[in-house]
Amino acid sequence: MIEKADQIFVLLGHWLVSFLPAALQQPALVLLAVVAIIVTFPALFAITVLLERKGLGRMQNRYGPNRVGPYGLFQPVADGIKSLTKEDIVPLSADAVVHFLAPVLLVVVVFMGYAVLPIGRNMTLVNLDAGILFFFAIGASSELSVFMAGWSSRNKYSLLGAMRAVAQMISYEVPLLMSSLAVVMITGSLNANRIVDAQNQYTYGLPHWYIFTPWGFAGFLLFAVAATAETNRSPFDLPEGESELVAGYFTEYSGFKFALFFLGEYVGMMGISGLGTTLFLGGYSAPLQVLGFVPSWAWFIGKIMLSMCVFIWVRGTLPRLRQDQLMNFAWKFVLPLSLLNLFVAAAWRFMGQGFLRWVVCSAVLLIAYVVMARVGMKREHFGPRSYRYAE
Amino acid sequence: MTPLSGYLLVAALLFAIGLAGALTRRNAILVLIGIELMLNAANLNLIAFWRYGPHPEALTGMMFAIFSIAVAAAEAAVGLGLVIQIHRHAQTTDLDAINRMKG
Amino acid sequence: MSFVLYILAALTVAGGLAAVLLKNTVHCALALTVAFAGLALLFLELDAQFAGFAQILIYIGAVAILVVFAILLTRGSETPKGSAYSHSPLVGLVIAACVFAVLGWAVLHSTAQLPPGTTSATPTVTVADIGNALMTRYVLPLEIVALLLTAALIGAVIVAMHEKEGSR
Amino acid sequence: MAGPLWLIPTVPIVASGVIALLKQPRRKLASNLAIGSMVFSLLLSLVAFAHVLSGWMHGALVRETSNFTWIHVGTTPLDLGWVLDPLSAVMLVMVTFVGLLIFIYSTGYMAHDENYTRFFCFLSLFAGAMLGVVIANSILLLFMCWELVGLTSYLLIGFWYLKPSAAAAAKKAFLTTRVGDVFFLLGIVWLFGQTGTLLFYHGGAGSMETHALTALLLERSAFGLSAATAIGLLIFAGAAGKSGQFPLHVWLPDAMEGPTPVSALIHAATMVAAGVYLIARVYPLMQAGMPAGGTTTALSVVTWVGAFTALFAALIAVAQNDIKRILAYSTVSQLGYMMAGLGVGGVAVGMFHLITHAFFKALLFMGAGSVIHGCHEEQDVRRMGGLRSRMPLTFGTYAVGMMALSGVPILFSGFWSKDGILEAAQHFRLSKGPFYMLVFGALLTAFYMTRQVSYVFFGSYRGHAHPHESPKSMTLPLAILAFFAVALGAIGTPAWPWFRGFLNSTPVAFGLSGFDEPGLLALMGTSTVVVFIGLGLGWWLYGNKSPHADQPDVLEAAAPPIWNALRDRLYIDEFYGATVIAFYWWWAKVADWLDRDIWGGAVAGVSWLFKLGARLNRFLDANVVDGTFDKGCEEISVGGGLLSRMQSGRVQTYLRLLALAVVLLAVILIWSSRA
Repeated sequence: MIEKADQIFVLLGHWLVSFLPAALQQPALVLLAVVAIIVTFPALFAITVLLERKGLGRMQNRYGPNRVGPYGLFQPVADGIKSLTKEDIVPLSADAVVHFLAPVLLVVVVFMGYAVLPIGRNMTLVNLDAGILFFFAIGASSELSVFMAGWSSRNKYSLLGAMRAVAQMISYEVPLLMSSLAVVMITGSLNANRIVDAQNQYTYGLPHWYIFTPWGFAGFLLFAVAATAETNRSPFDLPEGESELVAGYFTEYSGFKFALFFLGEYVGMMGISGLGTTLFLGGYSAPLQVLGFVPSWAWFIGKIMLSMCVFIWVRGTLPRLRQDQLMNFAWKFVLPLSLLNLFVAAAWRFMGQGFLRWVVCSAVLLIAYVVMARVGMKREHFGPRSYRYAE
Repeated sequence: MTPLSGYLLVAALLFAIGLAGALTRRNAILVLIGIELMLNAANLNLIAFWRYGPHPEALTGMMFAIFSIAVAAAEAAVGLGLVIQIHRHAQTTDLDAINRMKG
Repeated sequence: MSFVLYILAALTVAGGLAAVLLKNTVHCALALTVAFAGLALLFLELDAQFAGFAQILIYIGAVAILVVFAILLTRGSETPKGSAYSHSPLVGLVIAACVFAVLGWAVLHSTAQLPPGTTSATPTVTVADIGNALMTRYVLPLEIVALLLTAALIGAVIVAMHEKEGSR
Repeated sequence: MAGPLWLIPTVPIVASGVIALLKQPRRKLASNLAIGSMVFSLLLSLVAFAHVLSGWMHGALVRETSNFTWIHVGTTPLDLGWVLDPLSAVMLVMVTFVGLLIFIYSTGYMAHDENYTRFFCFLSLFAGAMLGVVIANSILLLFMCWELVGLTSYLLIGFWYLKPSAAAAAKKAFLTTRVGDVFFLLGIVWLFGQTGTLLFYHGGAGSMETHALTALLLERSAFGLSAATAIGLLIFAGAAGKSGQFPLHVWLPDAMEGPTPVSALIHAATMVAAGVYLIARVYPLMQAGMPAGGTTTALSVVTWVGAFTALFAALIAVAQNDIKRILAYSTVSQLGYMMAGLGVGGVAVGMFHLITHAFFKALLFMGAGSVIHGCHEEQDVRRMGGLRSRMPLTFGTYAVGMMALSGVPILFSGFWSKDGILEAAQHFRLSKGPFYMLVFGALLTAFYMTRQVSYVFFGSYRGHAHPHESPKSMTLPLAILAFFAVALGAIGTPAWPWFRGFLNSTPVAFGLSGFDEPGLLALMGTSTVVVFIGLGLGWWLYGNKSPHADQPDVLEAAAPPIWNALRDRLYIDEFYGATVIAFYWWWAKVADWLDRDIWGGAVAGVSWLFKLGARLNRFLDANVVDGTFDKGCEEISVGGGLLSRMQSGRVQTYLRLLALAVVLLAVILIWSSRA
């Protein structure tokens, strides 16, 4: 019974395609899965948006949306309708083609990322041997769409926003990769399923998630920071800092294209949290052995939503950084730490079983953290700002 | 025509296109783009030969391609850095205008 | 199967042509990414999964962005006033054509000697294999490439560094 | 345990490397790095020592080696390796411990020097090299570290290289030791040639093990010496150079130009002891083929040289006025004692004196440093005095060191170690000469130390500065060392000859039975008497009266010629100056003259001939060739002008030409391959 509940979607898919001729079954199955993904995550997106607006509202002592439907539950629907029916404005001087392609590319890319995430047991769309690499490769190309959006709309704010976004994404992609590399190194595979399997085992009913190791913990924190920056979330949301440049690279977007950007951003967030879940939080595995009866996909979704809540919470809490602080933080703190984390993970791997490696690894990481926080992140006092262009 | 020669032809065409770009464009960056294209054509050749060669398990061509990708990245970085520096210096990226050794 | 090859080839070549021919520099860069993507797909088509993804990650993720940055930093984004081509572009075109002629001729006339692609079975190369190869047989090249990358990194930084005013 | 031994020297060397990269202002970091590395080494050495100790407790001879092949020269492998045995273990602990104390001391002493970081860089480099010498199991590795030590000593003596005297002293030290090292190298090469291995201990195949030694004994060489003896003597020459034995001692007193911590560390405690250690290390070679109770040629040479140096240096020390020079000469003489001890009594005797001496001599030097520091860089003992009250801590510790050095009975370590040497010398078969020399040396030692102390600390102050006690970082090490200068005696008494037992890895038991050896008590009596005579004499002549700096010394008044001779260090330097250096100078002159007049003249003649030819040529040119030549030139320049059109400076033009060339090349190749 539990097995059934766990595999329900898989079985459902097989049952559905069983009506087709054998030749078409495999493609049809894939198609079904794709459709499922494309339906599920926007739905989650809607929920998240509502959650965010309400949650932020509460954090700021407001009600948040509460007019549409009971407790404003239908707010997302209203938003959807609005953005669909809104007039789509394209600036006269804009580069129409690129301006149109940008959001499309973003959404496509973002959804492609889900192809390799194990959403549940036997629920990976394509079980790629180099899955994690694929995810990063795809993620990297989302920078392009951001740039296209910013450049094509011929607007200083957009261009600045795009430039900021791209620079920030590039700088934080490195630590993102590095911190995930530790996991890949330990697992010895780039395959998402293998990584989850490696964590999907229990001693005394406690899971073997990587977050419960010193390097894993550090790696997860670094990953979280880098992911937040990668998705331009507050406190790293300079590219769309309202107070500085109206809405960053999608200033000139309206109507459905804007909605697409919005969608892209959130689905991207979910995707990257999915990756983080897969890498550090044991993917679809249950946090306790006794909870094994809950279907795996539920765990995965649950973990994603949890991390979304964390995103929202952070956004409601932290103030925005300054550009130079952002860059310094990336290159002088996050990157070195994640590099060190790699070495620590290697040490962990080769120090055999036993208590010693816990002490050593944690000690190294802690010391490094403290030292670099003290030395590297000293607050500098800047003279008057000097703006530089490549004249 | 075996698929291999098909790939080779594509590579050759790409190479020629890149070369044309490198030979005819005025903007230094575009020349670099052409060069990148040529490099990629070479990579395609390597991969194709690896795939259809007698010993794909030896991974030689594949490795060669991977290394050349890495090297290409370095090349792009340095090349563009140079272009930017030239632009600072000569206020232009027009290759016909940059024809003096002394600045 | 070669049908896919045709499509991908068409995509790649179209991208390349666009990258070379378009007037607006940024469009060229974007077209270049199309060409890169096509190439990556070709790699995948050739069962070179790792190489394909590496291609996407490095070329689209890094090089293309780098090019775009360079274009913006050199104010090249607006379409140039005069011709986009340097002096007497025809000569260059002719030469490129000659090169293609030679290459194509060579390919077509050596089809007999080339290993027949159809016979060789698809090699199953896992990333682990590549890793092993990198660490054992190709470890020296790996080291050298690492050194090169470091040097290039430093070099690029130094070259593009904004030298102090007054030292001009 | 022998495996990670290499860490002990490596860590300080790495530290020095890091320090070398530090900028001047990072002083604190530099010293901390150095000290930290030293602490690490100390801990590791203690671990090693404990390991050996436990092995000894279980009655096993601990000698663990870890060897590996460094490079192949042709087919012969050059092996390196390190050994852990009682000898190296003891030495390790001593070096690291004293070194650490001196490092800490230097943070106070060098606090105001602007080359602080450089100092610590050199210092820890030295420590690393020295530790390398200690653990070396391959004579090649030992030699490398040996030279490295020499280099650092050079650098540190010349640390204040702006002082010409310091620079000169550095050069002198380097060259003088080099003389010894040449012989040493010869010895190494010979040893390698004979035994075919560089390793000391290699499970029976090492050069210090019976198999090789018997072979060496059979091998005859010049003067009917066995190869073993000859090599031993060569190596001893090297040792003599490093640890300032008689003919080569001249550099050591001058080395006092370096900062005082350097003098304490390098030129009292560790480096100069390296020679002694080397002899101890190759002791099997030295005593190869020793008849029961007898001695060997090599050892007797060692003994004689040692004894003579001991007496000779002690004599000179009597008449010195520079506080550090006195100590330097006393060091030389003590080294002589060690050598003699090695020669007559075996490893344990010499090494024991080495260890104790390391402690109290370092103590004395640091005390002297503290005095100098307190008197604002005043070094002449006659301009001091009465510091007893002004710097009590320094005085107390210094007094302890002085009594240990002059061997005041029972309480102090110096007594026991020196006593061991004297006892051994008494039983020396060949002659009683060394024994008497050593005894007289002991008397002199007590005498000159008393003289110095009473000059410095008693009477009234005669200088112009305002002496003050030194900072904690300097006095604390003094106290620690003082403690050891007393305590170390306990491990070498005849009642409980722990040290000897440990080195020879034989069990020891506590018991007064050690004393009822015939003549031992009598000997102790004599040495006690001698010491007290020395002290009394010194006190009677110098005690508590404060002569003026310009008024002549008491002894000088008594016997001016002897005094002058002693004050001028028995004219050894002058002698060298008159012989060796003069010869080199003369030879340089000759070479210069040859160069200038003979070869120079020849060259000048040839060039003159050529000039002549050239004039002729020019005449022809001017009137015959030019007309036609110029025309040609014009033609060429026109052609060049045409060609230079192509160099438009346009990149793409070149690129195109390049591509075109490639195409043509390809076409040609294809064509040729078809035809």
